[in-house]
Amino acid sequence: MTLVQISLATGFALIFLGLYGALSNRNILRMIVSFTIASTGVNLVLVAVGYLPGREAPILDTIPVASAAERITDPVPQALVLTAIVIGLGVTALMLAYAYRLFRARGSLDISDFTELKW
Amino acid sequence: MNSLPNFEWVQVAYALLTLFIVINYGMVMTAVVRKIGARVGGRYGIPVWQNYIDLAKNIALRSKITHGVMFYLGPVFRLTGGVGLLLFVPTIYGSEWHQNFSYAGDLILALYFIFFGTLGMALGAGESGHPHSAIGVSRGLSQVTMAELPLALGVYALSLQYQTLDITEIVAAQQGSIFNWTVFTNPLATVAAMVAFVGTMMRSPFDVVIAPQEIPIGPPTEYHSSYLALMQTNRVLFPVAKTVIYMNLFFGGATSWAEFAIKVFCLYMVSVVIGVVHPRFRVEQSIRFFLKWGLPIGVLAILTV
Amino acid sequence: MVNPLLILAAGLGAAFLLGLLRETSERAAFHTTVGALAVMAFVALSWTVALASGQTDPVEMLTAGAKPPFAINLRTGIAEAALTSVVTLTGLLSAFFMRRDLLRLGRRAMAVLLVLIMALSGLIMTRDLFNMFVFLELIVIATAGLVLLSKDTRALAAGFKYLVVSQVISILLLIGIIFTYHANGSLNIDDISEVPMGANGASLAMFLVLIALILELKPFPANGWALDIYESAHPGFSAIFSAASGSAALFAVYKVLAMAGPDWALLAAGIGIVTFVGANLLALAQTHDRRLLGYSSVGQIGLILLVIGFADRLGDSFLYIAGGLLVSHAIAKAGLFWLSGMVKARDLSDWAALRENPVLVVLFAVFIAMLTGLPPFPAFYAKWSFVHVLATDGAYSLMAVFLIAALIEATVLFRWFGMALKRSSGHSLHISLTGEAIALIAAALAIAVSWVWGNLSGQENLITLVPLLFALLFLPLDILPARIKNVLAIAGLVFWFAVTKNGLDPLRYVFLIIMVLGGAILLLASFHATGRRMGFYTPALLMFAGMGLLVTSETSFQFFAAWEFLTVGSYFLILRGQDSEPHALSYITFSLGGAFALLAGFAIAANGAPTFPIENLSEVPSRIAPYVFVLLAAGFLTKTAVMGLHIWLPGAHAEAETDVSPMVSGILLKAGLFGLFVLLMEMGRQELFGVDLTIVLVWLGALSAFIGAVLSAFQEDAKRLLAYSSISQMGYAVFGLALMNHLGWLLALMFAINHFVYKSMLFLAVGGVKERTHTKLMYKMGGLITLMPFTFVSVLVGIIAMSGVPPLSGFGGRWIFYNAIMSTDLRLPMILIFMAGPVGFLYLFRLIHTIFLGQLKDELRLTKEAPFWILLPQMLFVGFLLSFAILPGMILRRVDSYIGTLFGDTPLVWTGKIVDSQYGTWNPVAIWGVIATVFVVVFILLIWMNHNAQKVKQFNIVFSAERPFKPQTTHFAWNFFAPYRKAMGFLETPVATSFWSGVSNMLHGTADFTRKLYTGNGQTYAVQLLFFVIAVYLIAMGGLS
Amino acid sequence: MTTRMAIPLVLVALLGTVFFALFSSYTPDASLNLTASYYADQTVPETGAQNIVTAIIVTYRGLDTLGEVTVLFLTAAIVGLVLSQSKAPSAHAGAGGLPSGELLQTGARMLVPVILLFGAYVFINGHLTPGGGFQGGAIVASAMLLMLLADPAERFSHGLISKIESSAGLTYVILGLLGLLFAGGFLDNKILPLGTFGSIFSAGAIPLIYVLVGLKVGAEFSSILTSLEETEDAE
Repeated sequence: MTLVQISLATGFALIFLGLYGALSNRNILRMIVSFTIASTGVNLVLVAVGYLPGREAPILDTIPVASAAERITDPVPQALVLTAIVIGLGVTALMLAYAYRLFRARGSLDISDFTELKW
Repeated sequence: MNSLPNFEWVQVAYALLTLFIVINYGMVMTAVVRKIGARVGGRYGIPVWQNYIDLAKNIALRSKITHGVMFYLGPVFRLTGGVGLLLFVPTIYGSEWHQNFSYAGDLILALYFIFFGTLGMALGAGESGHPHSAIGVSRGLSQVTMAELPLALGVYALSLQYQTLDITEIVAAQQGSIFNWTVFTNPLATVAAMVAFVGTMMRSPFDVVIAPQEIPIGPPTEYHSSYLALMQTNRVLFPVAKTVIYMNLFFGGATSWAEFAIKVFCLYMVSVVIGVVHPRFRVEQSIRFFLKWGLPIGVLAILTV
Repeated sequence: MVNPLLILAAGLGAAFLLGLLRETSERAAFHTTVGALAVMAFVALSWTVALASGQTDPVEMLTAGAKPPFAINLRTGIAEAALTSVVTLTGLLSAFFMRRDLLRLGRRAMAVLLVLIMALSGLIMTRDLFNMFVFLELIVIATAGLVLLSKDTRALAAGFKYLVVSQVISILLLIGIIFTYHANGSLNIDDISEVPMGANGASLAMFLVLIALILELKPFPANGWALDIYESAHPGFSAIFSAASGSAALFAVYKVLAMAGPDWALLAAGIGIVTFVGANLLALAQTHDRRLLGYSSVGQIGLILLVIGFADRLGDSFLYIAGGLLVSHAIAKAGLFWLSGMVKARDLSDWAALRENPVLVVLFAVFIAMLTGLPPFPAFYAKWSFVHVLATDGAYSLMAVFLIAALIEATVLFRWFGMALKRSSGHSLHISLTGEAIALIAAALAIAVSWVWGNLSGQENLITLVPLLFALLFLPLDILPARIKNVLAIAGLVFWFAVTKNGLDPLRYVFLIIMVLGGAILLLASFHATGRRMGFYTPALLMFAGMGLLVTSETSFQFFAAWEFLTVGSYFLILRGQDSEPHALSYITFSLGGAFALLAGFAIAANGAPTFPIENLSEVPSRIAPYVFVLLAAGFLTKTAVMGLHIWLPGAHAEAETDVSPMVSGILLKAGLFGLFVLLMEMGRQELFGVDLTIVLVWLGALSAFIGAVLSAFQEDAKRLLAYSSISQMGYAVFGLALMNHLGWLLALMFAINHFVYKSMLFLAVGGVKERTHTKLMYKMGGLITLMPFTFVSVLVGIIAMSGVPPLSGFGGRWIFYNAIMSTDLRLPMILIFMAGPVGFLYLFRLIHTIFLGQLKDELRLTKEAPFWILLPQMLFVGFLLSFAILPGMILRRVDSYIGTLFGDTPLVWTGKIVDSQYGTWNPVAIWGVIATVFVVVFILLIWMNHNAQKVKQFNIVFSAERPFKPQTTHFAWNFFAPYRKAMGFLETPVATSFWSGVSNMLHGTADFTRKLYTGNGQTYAVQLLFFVIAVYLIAMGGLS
Repeated sequence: MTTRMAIPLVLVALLGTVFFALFSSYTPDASLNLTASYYADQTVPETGAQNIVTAIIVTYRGLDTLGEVTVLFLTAAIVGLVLSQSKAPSAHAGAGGLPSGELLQTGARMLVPVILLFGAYVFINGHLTPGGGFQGGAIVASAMLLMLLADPAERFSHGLISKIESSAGLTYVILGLLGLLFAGGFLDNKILPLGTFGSIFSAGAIPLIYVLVGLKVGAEFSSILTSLEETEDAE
């Protein structure tokens, strides 16, 4: 199994773990944590897809510009993953804030306690 | 242009003559019929001129009241209905005198004009405010809705058969031999129509409408004096006029007053005979009766033409 | 033209700028926000206008000075510009609407709002897949923030559910994006190569991207979270959420779909139709206004998704159709949410509070009409074109499903409107001038876009139609007193008649007379109304406008539009009645159902032709002709209330106002008749499965004629009696038409005229009586003849005419009828007609007897004659009936000769005033002569014998040798035809009614059961979401193999 | 195992089949694809940045980054909004928290400046070495966190933070617009001279932007941190 496959597999595995956790835990905080796990997995998949076996990071301090195309890995996913990470962080923070408010409102962190809106 | 093409004033005279004859014929015939009925029942019965006496008495009656305009007009409608019906139908086939005003319309006119008197009468009686009048009307209308059905079907079959709605032509088609009569050429239609005939002659078993034996209910109740006189006149005129239609449509019409007298009498007797031997139907019973017998025959009639 | 990027820059810049303002100055912050939004809106609008008018071409905006795909690029075409305008405008107006709460929460909230609008615009314009993701996430976060604007604490939970769901979505989306990038070596949407569905990487990636984007559209059933937001969020925000976010997300889906290829389009279309149907069905069970609006939004977006799925088949018309639906949805939905902000309580019936302010009621009506796609709004054109395309593609089943769902939606919305107009609300209105102004602006925009879509339609522009404008003119005029408006209205009708009458064939001419001049005559009765009579004239004239246009219409489009006008107008009229809420609802439901049948019929007939002249119906290929015939006939028969489709009529006609009943009965029913005339004239006999459809019509007509009459005889309510008799009369007319011979048609026309006259007369008369006695129950009346002589006369003449007894005009009808059936080879249906005839006497006599004859009740002794203005038209009609009876030729001759040209025969010979058929004669004058003479003679005779009759009181009677106790017990009226009922009562069993109520119960039951799906648990929602994804995946893959 | 547990498991497993199909059908590219190779060749001449990823983040996909920054901005704003609404009045903040130890306090006093410096370094050199605005910003924020830990009662003025945040953001947008006006497009970095390859003042506006990003991110994180931290008082 190559490095790429390993990381891909790990990434997907993390996503499953995260999703399953998010869907099976009623505690809001646990759900949030599960989601962070899942998005970590997503990020892992992102970079893994960008990886080309046996190449280096796309920084041209040592690599001559001319031979860059042969030696660096795909820079795009790395750029994307940064954005993804930041966004994930934003959402997580937001969810935490919500969790806090919900707790203040109801004194409970059980998602199934917040079902006045239905049907 | 002249909207009444073949009209001469003499026709009025002719019409009046027809009217005169028919009324007197009716007066006597109905009396005779009642007498026969009495004799069958083992009673002596009334004198044949009884109707004239009643008429005179009613006209002469002093105490007269009215409940209002419609009440007043009711009998007028009634009699107009009878007379008009007579005048819209040729009485004697082939005779110059007794074609009346049949050119005004055809069979349809006659059929629908039958209701004219009924309607007016009902309205008049209605205004009397007498509940029994209303009950009588309610019964009468309920019954007539079904009673007329076989006639309508019969007539439809008939007009399909002769491809015309003109009474005179229909009569003409039946001339020659007795077997040209519709009763032989189209028995089904005739039977159907006769069912309706019996049903609408206001005789038992279909006379619950005027229910003569109980406390007299229905239109006659509130009427008296001249009103009643007019109605009596119509009582003798109307059945005859109606019978004339049947005679014309199904029994070859009449070429002379004699033939007229006989045929009308026989037809009239049909309902009488049935009447004396049958107990009375309640309205819903008679309706069901017409549905069960009149309708199928009529349907057969129009299908087999 | 400024660079559209400014929209994004302005939004962001302002958002950041807010932070620099002084803490205290929230007002300044608000003004900054609004200013920025205004700038954004202006830029967007200016581009829309420029692109629409062709002054500029679509523009590509590069960033970072590098070409795409290497740098993100954005595009502004007409679609982008238009959508951005929708988004920014919604944002701007909503900002004003939410002013108070924005100020309460401070500039952070305003910044969030700005970013939201910015992100929506960005989502619309960007051409980069990942950039799309970024904007989506911005939208998600901003939404989660703005949900907090609501004072409703439950909003918090809703926001969290939303976050949970969007987490799942973004996971799917990211995976999809990265693998798409891997497959295409580019993130630019334009580089996405078409992928067929399949289990390989590229197509799975495409699946993930698409499904993630589609999930943003809240597809049924994975949309509980969205509904919770709609229900709990601030209405101002819900407006954005529905109008702006929905539009943006839709466009995102469209952008990707356009690249992905046909397989996926089909998938989207499938999800779309399921969502449309499901959402509208579930909306049936809603009582909470905002949640209802939520369902409706979901439904509308599903519909547009369906259209997007059809994009390539629609070709050029795609933008027109999708845009029409979208803009209608956006404006109407935003408007409704804004209105809901002014209604205090949340139950549907609480919208009754709107009645405090007529303007708001009008706005409500406008938005509802816009949403249901009634003319002249864009959605109307869109639906029209869309159905036509479906029909051309032969996607009949889809068309049927679509129309049925649309019907359900309309029912839901109009039920709501009925509640608002008829129920009473405990809460008063939350008056806010800003809110009202904003809603007004929305309505103005609605008119504007209607104009645009009308111009683009390639048909005529409905909103510029004079009659429509005339009807709308009465909205501002509503402050005038009713009488002045009445004068105006009558003048308008007469004028319209004068200008349109030329060049019509006699048939249409007669109908024009009935519908327009007849209307003018009936409006005379409206002079009786005092005060302002708000909201009467616009609907009334809308209805008459529809009928006027109907008669003069040449293309199927004009016809259908006119049909919708008269339907809607009459609905509002009927709704004015006392207890008419449920009846008006069933009326509009059936009418719209019929209308949709027409639409389908026309669409199939047109078969792709842009404009379809009515007379081309005769050239419809025989393959489809029968189906067209059935559909159109069904539509028209719904209007004429043939048995089975009749259950709306009695209530609607009986509960309407005194002067409305004659309009909807005497005139409106003729519209259906006219339609049948046209249909049969053009299409003639059609055979389906070897059955001659005209024969089916004959049977239907006969059946209606008979059953209608019988049921009428059993009514206690005078107006219901008349209503049922209308069913019967229309049955006669349909019967005559379907005979497909000269005399049959003459008969039908005769019935059209007569029925108009005497039914209007009778309804007015009964209405007059009701005005005085304050009841419609006949057994509570009686003996009114002396108190209301004129009314009595008109009823008398009316029933004699109607029963067909000589000498009045009804007899002419009967006479023609007999001649007609003589010249056809149909036999059996006649039986029903023959039975129907005498039954007519039953209800007619009952009508006149129980009201005017019999005993006068004590409490009615002081009743006065009906008001003059109600009497006047009756007397006119009486005069007409009498003259028409003597001289039927004055109308019939022309029509007779015209019909002769259609059938190429002349069965009737008119010599002078005498009519001869090959079977018999009809000499009206002679009949009159004889009858009049005899009558007068006998009358004189009676007077001579009986001049001194003594007038006695009516109660002066004796029966069973007793004086009656009191009038109440003596008046024989209730259950008047008891014996008849004993015999024929079985005909009363409400077969049709129970059938239709069964259908509706079934739907409601399904809705009530299905919506339990939305447990309210955010986790469950997420599970449902995943389930949905899996299901779609399996179906898609299953579709492959 | 209840159904509540089972159903998600089944669903996730089914979703797993989708992912597995992706996984199994995935083959890493042998050479850079269209986009990547373009960046490899053109980054230096076009942007003059040594760190290609930075070039992509700040320039080629600058819009993303702007959005990214905005996400943080939004989050900060909303978190503030959410928590401000339910802030409990507390006599003097931090009273509830345990006093942090001497060691931590001294350590903080020593470390904070260094950390700040390091953060600054990271985002200033973003275009040359790994790292950049976001990383740097995060580091700066970590210094804040340290201070908060050291002294829970410590307060930063929200006003100042948001001023930094906003002005940085605003400048960012304005820079972008300048690019629109004077160079090839929105957020084009060539509004400034590219400078000599590999030196600090090179790569046009990239360093500048990254500084702004750094400041902004730092400010936003700190504001989030403080907002969250203040909720502690609310018990």
